[in-house]
Amino acid sequence: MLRDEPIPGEQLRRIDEEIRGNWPTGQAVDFEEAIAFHESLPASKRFADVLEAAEKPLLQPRAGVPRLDDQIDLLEHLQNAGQADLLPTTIDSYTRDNEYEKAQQGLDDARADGEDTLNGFPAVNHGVDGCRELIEALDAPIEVRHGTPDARLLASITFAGGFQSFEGGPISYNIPYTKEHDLEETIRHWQFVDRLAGAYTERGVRINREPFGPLTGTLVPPCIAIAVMVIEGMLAVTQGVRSITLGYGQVGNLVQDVAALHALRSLGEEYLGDDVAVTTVFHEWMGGFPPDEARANGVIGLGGMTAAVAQPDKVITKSPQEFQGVPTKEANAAGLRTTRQLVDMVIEQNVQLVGVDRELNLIQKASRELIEEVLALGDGDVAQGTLAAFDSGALDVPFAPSDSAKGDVLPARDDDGRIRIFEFADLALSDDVKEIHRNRLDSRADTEGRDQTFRMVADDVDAISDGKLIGRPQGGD
Amino acid sequence: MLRDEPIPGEQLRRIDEEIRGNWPTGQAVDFEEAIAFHESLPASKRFADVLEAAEKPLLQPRAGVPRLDDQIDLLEHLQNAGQADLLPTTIDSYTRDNEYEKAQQGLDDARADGEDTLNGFPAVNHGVDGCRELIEALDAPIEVRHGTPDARLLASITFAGGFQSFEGGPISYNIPYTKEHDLEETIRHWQFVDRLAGAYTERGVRINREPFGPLTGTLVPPCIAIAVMVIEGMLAVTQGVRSITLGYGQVGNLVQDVAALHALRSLGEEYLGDDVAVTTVFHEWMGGFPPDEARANGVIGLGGMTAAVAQPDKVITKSPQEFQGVPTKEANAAGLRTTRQLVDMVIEQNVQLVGVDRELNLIQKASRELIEEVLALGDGDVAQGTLAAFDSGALDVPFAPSDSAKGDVLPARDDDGRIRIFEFADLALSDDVKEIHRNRLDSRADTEGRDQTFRMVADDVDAISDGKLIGRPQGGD
Amino acid sequence: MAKTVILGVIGSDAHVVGITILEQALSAAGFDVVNLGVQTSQEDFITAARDADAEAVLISSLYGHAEQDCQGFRERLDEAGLDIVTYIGGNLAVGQDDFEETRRRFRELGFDRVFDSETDPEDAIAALRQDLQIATTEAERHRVEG
Amino acid sequence: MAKTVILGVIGSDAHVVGITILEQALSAAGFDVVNLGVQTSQEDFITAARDADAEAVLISSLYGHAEQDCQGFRERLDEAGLDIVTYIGGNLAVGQDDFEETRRRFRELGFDRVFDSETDPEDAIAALRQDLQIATTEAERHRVEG
Repeated sequence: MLRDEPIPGEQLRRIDEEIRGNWPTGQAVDFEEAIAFHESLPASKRFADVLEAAEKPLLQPRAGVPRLDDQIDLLEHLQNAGQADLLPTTIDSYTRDNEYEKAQQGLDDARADGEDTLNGFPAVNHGVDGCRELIEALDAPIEVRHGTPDARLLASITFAGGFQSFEGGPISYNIPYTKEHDLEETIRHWQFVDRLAGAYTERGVRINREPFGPLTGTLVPPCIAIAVMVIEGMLAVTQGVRSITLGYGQVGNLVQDVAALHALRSLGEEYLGDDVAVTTVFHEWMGGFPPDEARANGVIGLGGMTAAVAQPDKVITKSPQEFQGVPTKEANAAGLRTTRQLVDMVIEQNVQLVGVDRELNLIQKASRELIEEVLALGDGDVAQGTLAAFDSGALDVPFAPSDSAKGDVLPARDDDGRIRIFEFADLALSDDVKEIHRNRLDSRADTEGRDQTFRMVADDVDAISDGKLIGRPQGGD
Repeated sequence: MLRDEPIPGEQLRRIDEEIRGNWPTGQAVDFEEAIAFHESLPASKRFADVLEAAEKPLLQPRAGVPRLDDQIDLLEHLQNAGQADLLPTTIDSYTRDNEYEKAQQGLDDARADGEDTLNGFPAVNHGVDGCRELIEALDAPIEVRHGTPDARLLASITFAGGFQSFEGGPISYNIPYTKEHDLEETIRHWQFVDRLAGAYTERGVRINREPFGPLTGTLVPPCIAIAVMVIEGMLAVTQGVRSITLGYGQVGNLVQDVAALHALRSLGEEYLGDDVAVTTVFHEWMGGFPPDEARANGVIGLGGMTAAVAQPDKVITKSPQEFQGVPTKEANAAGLRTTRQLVDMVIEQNVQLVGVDRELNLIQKASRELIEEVLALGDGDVAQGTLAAFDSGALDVPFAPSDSAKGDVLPARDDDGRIRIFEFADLALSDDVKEIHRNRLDSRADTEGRDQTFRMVADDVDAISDGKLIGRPQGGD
Repeated sequence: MAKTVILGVIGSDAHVVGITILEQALSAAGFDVVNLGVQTSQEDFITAARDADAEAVLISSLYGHAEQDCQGFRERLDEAGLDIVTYIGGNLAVGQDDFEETRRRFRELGFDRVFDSETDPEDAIAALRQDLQIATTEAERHRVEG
Repeated sequence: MAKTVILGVIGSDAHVVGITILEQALSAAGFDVVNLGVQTSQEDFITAARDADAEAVLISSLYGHAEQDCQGFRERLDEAGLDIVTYIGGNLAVGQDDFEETRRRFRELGFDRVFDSETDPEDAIAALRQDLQIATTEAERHRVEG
């Protein structure tokens, strides 16, 4: 039975050998030699150290193209023209589905005629040496960002390849991303990834792990995102991870975003313990963007502003071309610089917002209720508790395509634009918390002269891309 | 002797005839016929009514090109693609210097070969009919924006031409703009402009008047800007103006900007009386912009954010191409939309900042001291008091090129980035106020480990274009 | 007794928001809902409709390829002997065609009702009540029309 | 006795910030300052220097046309019999040339010292004290060097 316990060394080695047999490049991984490679890297490329020592939020974009030379060019541009503090390598979709053969075909095509049919960097196919070439070519630390439910081979190769940070987790890379992956199996796969990161950590190479905070990116109530982050953090710590960056996606209400980032940090520190370095990452708006670069810059501006007030350890930036999909490298760098300008202008102002404490208390209380219910359902075992909670709907993620989550919870914005829960379904929240959410949504309904309705939810999903925060009824309705 | 008294009707007519003789198009002005034209305009073009009835900040760009057809195209673009609520017509530099002959040459050149040697719309040369064609072509109300110390002929023609809003004032269009214009003479000239606006107002055509709040655009302490605004407002009210929009230029510190806009509104209402409709306009950052559109969008984003929190009646927007001078119409529209997105996302959040009240009290106290000193120096006559105050330095504007102001006051940012006064010279502020400013600058000096020095002032002037708010010593120094 | 309706996003479309809101609205309105979720094939819809003895199939599509995904669906339902109400809604064509033209094409494919992406859940519910001959309370009728 | 220095922005340049800060710094350092402000001609500088019996003329230029604006200035000072220290500072050339080359050109035009736009007011003051042989207190010397 799945338990939240460290994978024994022998089992780790057995799984490792097995999964490295899944694709030829897996054979090149040698743990001892990999440790030596990591030790040869300069301090400026030690991801966890750079992130944890930062005095103000570090900026990081998303970026991945199939060819190694192109990826180096792209990251150099983001490092130089974009002044990114931390760099990404975003993995392609075939690799996320463990279809290394298709990824290889895409990489071969890209090498042959320069056409990019892959939407990211197929790190497994590039293998350990390809990864190391990338790590060596850039000055800043680089993180693997992907969306892979079973990321065991990807982790094995990229860790050996010199990457020291790895995004994802068993809930956050399953529930929002896929329909049919079994949650129990995904937890097992991530226990392996985390145990491998733990093995490096024990040898002095602290691999930073970053659960994916935005989840479905669509009006996720902060308490749900925070509960998932803390749970994934606990699972990782069990396997020996000691540097964890908990994530959170901007909802667009300044007070709620600041409160949520503070709650995320304090609950993370509380639940993950003193021997773990807990940092936070703030994702600029992950929902739909306006189909207009000028308006998109407004959304990015609010993201930079929020980061300056909340002061997370890291910010994942968006580009003004977000609406059309993958941005040009120039637009990607522009998003970084717009964010930088706002953060640098505002951070020294020590802006304090009225109402953060009250919202912080509400978010903390609700998050804690969810986390404690998970622990209770598992009789103290967070892995078992997670399965039971998602099965019963005690823990749920709105708009999740996965069969492993009920997906019955529905959010809506209140009259100030804060995300509240419109439909609780079986979510394990107390009547106290529920009443506050209902009252806040009632206030909005009063303002709009309509009942609380499902239409609010739909209107809110599109509101920011339509140029507003709250999906108010339009004149014509 | 110059007094703050209404220009008698006969004198008004005499001056009017005289100045209309300065250039042929002046002859076409007929007051009664002009009243009839204004009465024929739809409610949507009545500037004062539209502005005063607005429920959220209205957005207005700057824009002016020499030819009428081009100006119509430009404003249509800003109205449609930029969704501007209010439109501008920015006047060329020759007209500002009353050099109508040179303006005519520039207009002829523009008509002949399409080359724009003029940097704005020469409204005097276009005459009453040209102005009316412009007013009729657009849906939104249009304001005359210029920078003309002696704007009597410009006002005469543009008022008759259907414009219902006119920027400027005797201090704000002299002290920051010119070196040698005599302040007393400029006040006389603006008494005429205001009296003419008053004459229209008495006939039911309320001409909106807008003193130019940003002054030199360079770290102007809010109390100085507010004092100048209130004084120009008082001078205008004496002449019969009943719709006044007081201006303020963003300094970049959110708390100080919000507090200053609130102080501006409340002191305006207090000093200008109950029968005057007082509104406020917030100018996005008027200092040096970063030489990079992405960073410029960050500066504009902070402007939109500030507008959403402070909720002035109007916002004058900047474009991402600000650094390079006059923007393309596309960039101008982009600045409008970036601002709009931020205002619309944030305004419903009812963001409240800690510390606004304290800053508001400080700004109000200092502004009131300056205004009261002006009134005292003039024995209750604000015109005489203004002359005496600028002569003695009791009222002063930092970085003013004009010989009519001492220009001895120097500002610097404090440790939170708020503008304080580093060098008071003869500014009529109490020891209480001075001590607060000095203490706040001391805190900054402590933080930076340097004495309060002139270098801070120079560093602060360049800081935003260099990507920060406060000009801190750099590592190399 | 509550009527059963089948809900799903057809083809390889993964847009989950609309169908999630619709599921909740239908449940709240008293229907038994079988939500097949995203990336659902024609086979899955037919199997679910038969197994659940459903009275209606509601198909959502937001990625612009609905016409291909729905080719032959009515015929397969008929082959399976399922005389059942079918609705489709969403962004049904790539680019912004005239919606009346889109509606006509999907009516030809055999759908009883065709909705655009701006449709309220309440509109779909009202249509179902009419087509399945379910009585509406006064209060509900008021809300639906509001 | 306090030494008198003339200050101004030459040509049609209207950049007032630098000279304003410099004026304040010079006054605070004990100089008598005649600030001619922006848009000052060569004639105005010479007249003011003669009328005030000044010991130095400090010219600022930030708009890139200083070389044209300063042609013949040293010669006119000599014609007027003014044996006086002259400094120039600011953005002295359009585009970013090598500053040493710019310095050389302005030295050839007869300026005693040439400063770039990054110069601290304190640097100019230290230079004046040296060139005009004014004693500096220990404390001030420390500050200037700091």
